[in-house]
Amino acid sequence: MPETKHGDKFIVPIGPQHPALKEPGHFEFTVDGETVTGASVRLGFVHRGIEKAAEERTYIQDLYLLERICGICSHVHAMAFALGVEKLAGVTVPERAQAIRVLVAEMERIHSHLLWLGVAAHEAGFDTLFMYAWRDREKVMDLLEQLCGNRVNYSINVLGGVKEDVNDVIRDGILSAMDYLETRTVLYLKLVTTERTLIGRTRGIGIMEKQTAARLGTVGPTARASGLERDIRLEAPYAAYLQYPARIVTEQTGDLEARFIVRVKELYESFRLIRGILSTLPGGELTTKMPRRIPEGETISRVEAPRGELFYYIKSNGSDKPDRVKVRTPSINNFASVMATAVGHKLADIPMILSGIDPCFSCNDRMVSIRGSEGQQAVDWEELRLYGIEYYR
Amino acid sequence: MKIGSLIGDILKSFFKKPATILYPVERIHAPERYRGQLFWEPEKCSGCQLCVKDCPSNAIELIVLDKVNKRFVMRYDKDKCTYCAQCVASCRFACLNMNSDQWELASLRKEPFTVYYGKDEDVSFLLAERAATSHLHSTE
Amino acid sequence: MSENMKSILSLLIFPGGLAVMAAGMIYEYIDRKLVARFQNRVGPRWFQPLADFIKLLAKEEVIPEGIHPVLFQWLPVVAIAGALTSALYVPMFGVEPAFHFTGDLVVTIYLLSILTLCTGLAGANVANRFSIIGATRTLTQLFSYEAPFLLALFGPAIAAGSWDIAVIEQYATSHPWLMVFQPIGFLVALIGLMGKLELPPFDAPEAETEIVSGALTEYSGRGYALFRLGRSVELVIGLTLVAAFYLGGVANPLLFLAKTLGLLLIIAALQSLFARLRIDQTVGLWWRSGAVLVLLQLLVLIALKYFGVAI
Amino acid sequence: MDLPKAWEAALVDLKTWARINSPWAIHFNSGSCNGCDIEILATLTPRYDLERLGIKLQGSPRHADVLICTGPVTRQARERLIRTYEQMPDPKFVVAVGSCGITGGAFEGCYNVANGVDKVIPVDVYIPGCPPRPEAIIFGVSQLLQSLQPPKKAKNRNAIVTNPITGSTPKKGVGE
Repeated sequence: MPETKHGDKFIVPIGPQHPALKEPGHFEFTVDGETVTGASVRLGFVHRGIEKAAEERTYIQDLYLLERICGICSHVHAMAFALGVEKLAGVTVPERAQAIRVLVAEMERIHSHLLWLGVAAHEAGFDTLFMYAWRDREKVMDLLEQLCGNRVNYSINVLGGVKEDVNDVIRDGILSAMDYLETRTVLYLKLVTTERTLIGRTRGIGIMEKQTAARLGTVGPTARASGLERDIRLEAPYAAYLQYPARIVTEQTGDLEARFIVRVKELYESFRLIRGILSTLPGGELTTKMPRRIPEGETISRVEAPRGELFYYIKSNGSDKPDRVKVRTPSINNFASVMATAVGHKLADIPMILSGIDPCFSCNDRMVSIRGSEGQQAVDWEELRLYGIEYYR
Repeated sequence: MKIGSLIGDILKSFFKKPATILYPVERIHAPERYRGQLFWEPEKCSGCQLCVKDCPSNAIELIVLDKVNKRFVMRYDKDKCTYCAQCVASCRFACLNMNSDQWELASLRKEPFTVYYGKDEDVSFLLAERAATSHLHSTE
Repeated sequence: MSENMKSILSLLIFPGGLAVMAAGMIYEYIDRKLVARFQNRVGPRWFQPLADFIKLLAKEEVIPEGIHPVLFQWLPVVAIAGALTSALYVPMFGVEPAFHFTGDLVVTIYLLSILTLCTGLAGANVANRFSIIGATRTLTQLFSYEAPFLLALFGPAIAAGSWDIAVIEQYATSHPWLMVFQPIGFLVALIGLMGKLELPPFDAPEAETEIVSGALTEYSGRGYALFRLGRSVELVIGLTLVAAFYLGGVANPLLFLAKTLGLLLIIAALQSLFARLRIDQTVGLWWRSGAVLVLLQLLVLIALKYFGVAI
Repeated sequence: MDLPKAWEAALVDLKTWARINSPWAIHFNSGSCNGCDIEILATLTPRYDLERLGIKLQGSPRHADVLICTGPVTRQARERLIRTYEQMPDPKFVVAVGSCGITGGAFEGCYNVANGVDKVIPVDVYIPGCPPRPEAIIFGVSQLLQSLQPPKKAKNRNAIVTNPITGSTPKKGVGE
């Protein structure tokens, strides 16, 4: 480990390879004894240049490339892109396909929240809860695998619809798994609200007031735990959320405990939505005809990822490749809150605060802003490649 | 506030059978829809190249030996494939499918990842041709 | 057989040395297996600690820059030597301790602390900042649990009126179980043992998600193997001590097995029940509740003894 | 065979046995979508429980034998990957998980990636899939462990993995 002395400060580097982070990110915490007095972050270890690569590929290829921005919320990325492209093309996607998209999105939310519960418990040194949460998560993973054909990057979306249908066997499987998970969720809610050792690590830690949360532009469960009512599923219903409206879950305290509670309670909401969708699944086709060349135009598409608002901007120039795709992921919005709340806490709380926003580094690392050689903003592929080589070598 | 709320659960787990599947000891099957290795049937292929065009990671290549007689060979890279099944969705003649049982693909070397599909004589013809050209290149 | 020969044998083979190391590995396996079962997993195979140990011995030992190499290499040896020596004064496996003298309880407890001290020193020796924080936490935790643990073991000593482990054990065997009369002492001793071994929830000094592996982050190969083995050995010795004092003694190997494994079951369950305590919470817990309660119990004991009430 | 040689051979066998039965892993994400990462993490959880094969996820590279690496290796992560690899004590092994960790997969040709772990550090086992199922990861790791087995024992290769409950060896070959 290299000595990174800044004056007399004792700096604890966390990352890019660190057991608390399953993904690379670099943090430097200045500590005084066990208390953190300063925090800085360096992201970008996972920057792969996806947005630029999307401009070089066709819309169909982009669907799968963009799905791989994040492996945890892969479906919402593909869905947001597909919804945007379909809007540009003026195509109406069959109702059944939209309902299946929402179904998968909600199942993904369950898997993501359970995953987070496990990881957060692991950060708190509560390995048994980690094991139990992940054991129960496997139920959803099995169903997603059965329904979509893969456990993580489901690839169930195609432009103009979905690939796979829900049959009776899968429907019954999902319904019985939801019943099982609901009984487990009761236990988890009880655990995060009553278990003394866990509350000792969560209550009053990383408090973010409502105003701060609004000022820092947080989204998703992080914002909702601070009392902000932000949910794209309600504000701008997309896909089938108009037919199956979601209910918002908020907490007022804004500390880690509230974030635990919001996420666990959102599981109930997902169970309810999934049951609703399965009981009144509209019939009809799965896909509709989709042109390969998308008419000229630009659009935005917003969806609610498990971590918050996901924003896509797509610009088309009439060819079969997009002119520009811009993605803004929820984690980048929430990151400012970590740096704002970390100072003053104990070093042991830092991994907890960090995981409290459910950070997704592979989602974060997607911004690049470079001035070109003649002062222009736009940089072409080759230039960017050379810049990258020069910068890092 | 309580302490040790999980006590009931851990005791139940202790007496219950573990949730573990004994995978390498007992082989298990993936669900029917699982997307494993890609397979190609040369008989139905028309050589439209749509699958190649739509592949997000250049994992497949349709090598045309003789367009009129429909002699094609497909090169498939298991290590490049993203297992998204877009090629299967794009194919109008259903000559592609992803086998749900071929997912144990790990290997110590990279060479076995590249496979050639097609009629036996076409594949051997292509490979012989490639070997000859690579020999030419190496002697240059 | 000459007296010297006997000493060497008992030091190297039985009940010290090899036997204790083997027991340490077996107990480590049982502990891991139990925790795994509590977490609804299968858990490791029976030879796992042995395989881990041999593998670590066979691995390259990286000696980082900017350290005292002699200290780096010899601290693990001192640590395990301390742990093994303490086994000689404890009725391991239900047989008579190899040596005993008046006051060996105090010596044993300090021998048991050598491992923790060495871990702290080893962490402070390395220029890695995770190691340094780990070392600080290790030593902080040492000061927090050591006094209550010591006081908890003094309870039976006062009851028996001796500082000799063998005598206390005989007293415990011939009297009803002391955990009934000194429940606080029993609890504090058991939980203090968990603190000593840095088992969850007292694993802040080596909290993986915060400071990688704490003081031992830079150790690889032999050093790490010895530290790990030392901890397993301490697990057995600690369990034996608690069983001998509070569970009515370990008069024969069968009783020894039953009692220590019973304690291990409780420890494994406690490990999987709680979230990790922050280091400040650990210190607070020990000094605010542990130490005070044990002191109170000791005072009551001394008072009863003074007034001649039979305990 | 004279005695010292026999001893030596036995010692080597013992080392190999220990190495095969106690591979501690460290995980490095060099820019993947973290799909593989959660699948690797999932192999430790009750459903798959790699501890039954002796595999533990370690935090410090100093304690690890196997570097499980995911992702196409971005330029930023490259240095860190090399450093992590160098921090590991010998003998060490590298497992590249996921299609993008082998060739770059979907990210092949992106301006910021090195297209595969083996462009940076030597790789022992490749596990394709996007992401591979946890079972496929276990299969890949068992391939690695099999390759460590000395050749003379190659005939009972499948016996590496014994059933932790019944103690029996598999009836059917691994991956057949």
